[in-house]
Amino acid sequence: MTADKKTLLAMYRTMVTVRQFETMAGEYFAAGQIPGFIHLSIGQEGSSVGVCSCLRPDDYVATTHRGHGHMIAKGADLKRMVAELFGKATGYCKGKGGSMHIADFSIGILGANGVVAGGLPLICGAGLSIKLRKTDQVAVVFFGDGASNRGPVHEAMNMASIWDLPIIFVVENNQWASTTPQSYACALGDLCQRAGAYNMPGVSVDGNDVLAVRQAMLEAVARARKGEGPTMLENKTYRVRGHFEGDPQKYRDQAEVLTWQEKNDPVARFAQVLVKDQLLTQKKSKAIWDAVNTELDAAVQFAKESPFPKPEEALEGLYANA
Amino acid sequence: MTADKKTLLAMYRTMVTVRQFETMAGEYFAAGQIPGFIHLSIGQEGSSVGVCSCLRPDDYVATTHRGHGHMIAKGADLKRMVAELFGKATGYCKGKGGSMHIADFSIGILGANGVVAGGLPLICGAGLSIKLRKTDQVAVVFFGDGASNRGPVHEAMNMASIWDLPIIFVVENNQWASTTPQSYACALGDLCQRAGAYNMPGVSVDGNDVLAVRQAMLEAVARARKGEGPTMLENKTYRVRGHFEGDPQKYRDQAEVLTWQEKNDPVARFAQVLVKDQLLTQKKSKAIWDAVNTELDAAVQFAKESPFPKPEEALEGLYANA
Amino acid sequence: MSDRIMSASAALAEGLHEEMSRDPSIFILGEDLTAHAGIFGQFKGLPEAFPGRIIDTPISESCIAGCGVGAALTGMRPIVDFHFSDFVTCGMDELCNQAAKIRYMFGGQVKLPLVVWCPDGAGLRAAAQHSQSLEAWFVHTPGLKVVVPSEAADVKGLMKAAIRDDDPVMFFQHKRLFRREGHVPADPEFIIPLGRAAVKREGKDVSLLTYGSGFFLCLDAAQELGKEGIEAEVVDLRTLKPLDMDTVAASIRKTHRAVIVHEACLTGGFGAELAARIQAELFDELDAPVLRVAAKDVPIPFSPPMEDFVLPKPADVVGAVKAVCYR
Amino acid sequence: MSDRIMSASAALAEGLHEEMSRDPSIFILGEDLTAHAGIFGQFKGLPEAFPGRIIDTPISESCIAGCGVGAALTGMRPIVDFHFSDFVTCGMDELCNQAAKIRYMFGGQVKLPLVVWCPDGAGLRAAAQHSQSLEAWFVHTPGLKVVVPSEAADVKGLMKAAIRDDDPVMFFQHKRLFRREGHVPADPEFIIPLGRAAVKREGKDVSLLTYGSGFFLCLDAAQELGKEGIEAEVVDLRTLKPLDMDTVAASIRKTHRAVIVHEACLTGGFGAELAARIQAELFDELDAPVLRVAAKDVPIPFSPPMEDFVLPKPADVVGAVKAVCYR
Ligand SMILES: Cc1ncc(C[n+]2csc(CCOP(=O)(O)OP(=O)(O)O)c2C)c(N)n1
Ligand SMILES: Cc1ncc(C[n+]2csc(CCOP(=O)(O)OP(=O)(O)O)c2C)c(N)n1
Ligand SMILES: [Mg+2]
Ligand SMILES: [Mg+2]
Repeated sequence: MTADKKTLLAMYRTMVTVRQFETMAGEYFAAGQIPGFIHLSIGQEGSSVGVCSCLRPDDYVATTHRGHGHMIAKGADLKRMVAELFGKATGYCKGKGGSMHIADFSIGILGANGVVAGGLPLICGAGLSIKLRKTDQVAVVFFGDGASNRGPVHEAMNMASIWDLPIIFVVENNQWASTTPQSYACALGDLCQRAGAYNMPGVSVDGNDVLAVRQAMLEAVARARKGEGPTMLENKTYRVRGHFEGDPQKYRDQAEVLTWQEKNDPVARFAQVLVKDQLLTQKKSKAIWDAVNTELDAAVQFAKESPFPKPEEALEGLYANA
Repeated sequence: MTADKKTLLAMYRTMVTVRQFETMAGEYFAAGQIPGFIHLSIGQEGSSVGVCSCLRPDDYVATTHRGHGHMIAKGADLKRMVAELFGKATGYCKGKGGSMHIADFSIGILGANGVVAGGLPLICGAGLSIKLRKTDQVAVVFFGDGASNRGPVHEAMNMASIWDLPIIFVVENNQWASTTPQSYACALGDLCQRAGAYNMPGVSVDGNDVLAVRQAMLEAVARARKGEGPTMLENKTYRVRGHFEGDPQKYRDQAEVLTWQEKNDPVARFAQVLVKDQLLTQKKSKAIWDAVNTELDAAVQFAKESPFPKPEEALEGLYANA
Repeated sequence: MSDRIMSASAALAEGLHEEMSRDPSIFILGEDLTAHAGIFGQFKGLPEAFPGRIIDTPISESCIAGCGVGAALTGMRPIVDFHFSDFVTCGMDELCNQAAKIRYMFGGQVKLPLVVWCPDGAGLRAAAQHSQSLEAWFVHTPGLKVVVPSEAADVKGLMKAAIRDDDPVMFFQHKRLFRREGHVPADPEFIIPLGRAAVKREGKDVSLLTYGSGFFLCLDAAQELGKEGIEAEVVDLRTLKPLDMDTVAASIRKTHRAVIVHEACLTGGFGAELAARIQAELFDELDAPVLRVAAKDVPIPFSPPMEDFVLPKPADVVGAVKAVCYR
Repeated sequence: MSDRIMSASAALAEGLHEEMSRDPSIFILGEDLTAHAGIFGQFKGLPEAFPGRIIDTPISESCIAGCGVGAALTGMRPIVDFHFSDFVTCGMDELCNQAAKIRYMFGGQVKLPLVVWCPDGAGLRAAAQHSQSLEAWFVHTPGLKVVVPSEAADVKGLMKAAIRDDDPVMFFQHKRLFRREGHVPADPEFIIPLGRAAVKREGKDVSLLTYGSGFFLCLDAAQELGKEGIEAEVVDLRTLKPLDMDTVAASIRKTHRAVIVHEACLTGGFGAELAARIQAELFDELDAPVLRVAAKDVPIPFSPPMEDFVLPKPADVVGAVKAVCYR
């Protein structure tokens, strides 16, 4: 076991929180209460929670268009997240960002990104900043299998490697990039093989096994904190929902989706492990789900009751020195 | 031997032509008769000639800011090249391009490029075009060790690999990217290791051994023509001149340069091989150099006697359908 | 042949279908094209009709654009789909340093028949990185042509012209207008030549010069103004480069007043270029300054009340018209 | 304190030296910086003075720009060197979709103190891909500030202001002007606030509105015109965004005539925005149309006779002034 009971139960609770947050978001989107479009990470909780369970509040994370889970796992406030999704003035970004653009710089979340792979060059800057400031922080960037084929990924991994930056490149290979299968867009079986092109350690793990993710991440973080340089971590997982809510998904067989949902659910799998190791009981588990739901209801309530921003607020906050 | 006597002697003559063309260009630049800035490929003739000796006139080549050698080896007309360097109306580009922007589409030269790695996305298009038109042409892109760290290289090699495009990615690792050593900018010893990231064959050869380059290239071209996909070829060589003519070169020890010049000159090395195999004599060699010089003198004469473009010609040729 | 009513999206697909049937060298390259006939369904029917000629790519905008350039240089007539116009930033070098300059740099040796299809515009609550209108960048890049259709018929007629053109064409089509229907001629040779504006509503009091989504704002505003006895002439520019200055000038010689309307943000937008040219070339014709109506100078915010506030509205056009008419 | 005569390049290095000594969070990132103190020698003395704070990168413009963004978000004040302004195309997403939008998108949570140094301009026979002036793209990108100094003192004073500014600033410095000398105040607190234009030559007959290399064309033209009894006022804008419209307006209220001069190509250049604003805001003050003098709308050709023909010259400014004065 890579953690004490308290940590493990906290991780479980966080996974449940991510799952329920995404489920809630899907429902409110379907109900027309969340504008724009949203991308859910249901089925990928092993990655977000396994990775972030190894981080300190002062460590940095850059995330993606599918970033709700990463944010929650890094400690973001549910109320302000839901409020942002609803476009309310009390949201993280005062309603300016929405689902694809949430950040919380107070806990090192450098932001979601609407540009695929947009976080990688940026995380290099965070890593360089850490090195120049001589702290022992680490910087983590999440990106997808689809993102991994964009040029900035290459530039960022190369730069991180020649400078031994304290960065962990976490590619969440959920098999799909929108309508495009990972196997079509790239000729590699394991994306961690890309690490070799930068003389960087690369590891592929079962991303739906939160403890496997955590184990690999702990080693990567240790390396980074010691100044030994970056690591690439591939979490093999699956995108259970459509690319965006409302995706017709003509491109894949729902049977494939169901198998993953039923046979390889990271939350359920972790629950089984905890139960087996007698760290969790059905009763305790239910209590956790109930507590999470209660917390989420409160967040949704907060968002609903919050006002929309005033139209003119659109003109605020563009420049720090106006 | 990878070629008959005729071919080998033709290759030798081409190497001499590149060497003398570059020497001439350096002299006229120093004399202020070539405007702008130029980048010479002296010492890299093994790569340009070894590679292009395997190509047909209808094969495509995309080259770089250091592209004179590639152009000549692919069969470009010396008169029009010199005229372009001089900025004359009779040049390949009517004086609009200069050293960094020469092309000859009639023999498949898709152009030099002032943007480092600019040729790679473009060559993917040529490769895709070949595939769609179902011909057995191949497309070759030259790029440098410095260029290899740019994002578009990653995108292009990935795309070429998933589609099995008939492309040969020729990286000329001449140890330096402007003032930056290859060993600083990338953590790999052999750049051909990058090929692994795309499940693409990658070969590193002594780029100053023109026959080794040709041998590796022949195999890559054969694969490509058969539709078996792209290959990455690393030609290890050395940039004997400064990055550009006039480069103060404070960043390197001239002893390093001299060793390469004296102990590892690709033209001299090939001459020795040919002499050893009794395909060449001192006398025959001198005749070749003399013939090349005469041809070059004529080209320079042509350029000198050619008129500058009229100023208003600057407004011509922007749009095909004006 | 009689017109049909169809959506801008259907008009696009029909135009592409006709051209691709006519010319086998045309193909479409981009992300997620085959599964749903483009992420907006804009290529409906094409993946089935032209197998192998609608090509899905990895997420690699630089290389997608570069593939368009390389294919255009070697005998093909590629159309590249940029997914969202916002991502032209990821292929900017291939578009502006390569596609735009290659023919000229190389002394006119080659043609580069490339169409870059960019779905643009705001109003979908898609926030700052999925809502931009960036045509002005390309108007400022010699070597590129720039087309921004508004109505369904324009989409079809201009796409066919763009495909047949031998130069790189940036083609911006507004995401919010895909479903908007309009009359489209049935004639398969119906083509709208690049560089021709259209006077789509006659009027004597003021010229509304616009393109893309701005056109519909102008129509609504003209309606409003009509009630108050102000007859606005609506000129749909359709092509920004080459620009049909003759049609613009003719309208202004009649109305002596002009308001320019576009969705791109105000500062440095295309309206600036047009206003600068009008006042320089038609100074003595103008009875009032040329005013611009455009989005406010901020990134597009997510929350509906703010996004609506930032985007230009018919009322803004009405206001600007009154400002130029009542003096 | 008395002025010193120094080159624009030396003024830049001095300004950077002063700021870097003052604030340890400032560093410079880019290609080929340490070997020759920048490829133009523009950072003379800095690599020795600030070891480890002048950082050489691989050729990776996207990541260089992105590093600037990420470092600025995490407590540093980075300056990124773009090598040649032409290559902003390779970092366009990081500049325009990230740096420009991050603060706004995230509701003003952070500041992003980043200076992007771009050596630009033509005249070096460097041809189409190494000669551009692209400031207009960034003027049209909300969230970025845009500075284009002309004289040595402006370079120093504006660089210091840009560094101390908490927003991303695009800083364009003309390659051909590095060696040009001028008076530079010795006061280490000499700073030119962003958004302040300077009237550098007084005149009553016409306002020459310019920036960067255009400033020197205007000085020469003003000389010429003086001989013919036309007194031109030369306004060096220095900062394009924020724009000092008050100084522009004051000058035009005096002269009632304006000519805008810049090296970037005409169509869609900054002159369009300025002309559009002037005629809108000062319509009744104008006795003549606002004319623009700029490079012709083609990529920069290599051959000297053609490059010289394409670029604006003092004679063009004189011609434009006469056109607006003799009516
Ligand atoms: C540069 C860029 N290109 C395209 C898109 C459109 N897009 C958004 S998400 C997506 C798929 C991303 O796939 P992946 O990286 O695997 O992440 P996942 O959605 O699977 O989490 C695409 C193509 C974008 N946002 N940015
Ligand atoms: C995108 C881009 N960045 C930077 C430059 C400036 N530059 C021109 S050549 C060069 C070095 C290239 O090194 P390499 O790729 O190894 O080619 P070599 O010069 O050694 O042949 C640089 C940095 C450029 N032209 N384009
Ligand atoms: Mg994916
Ligand atoms: Mg090199």
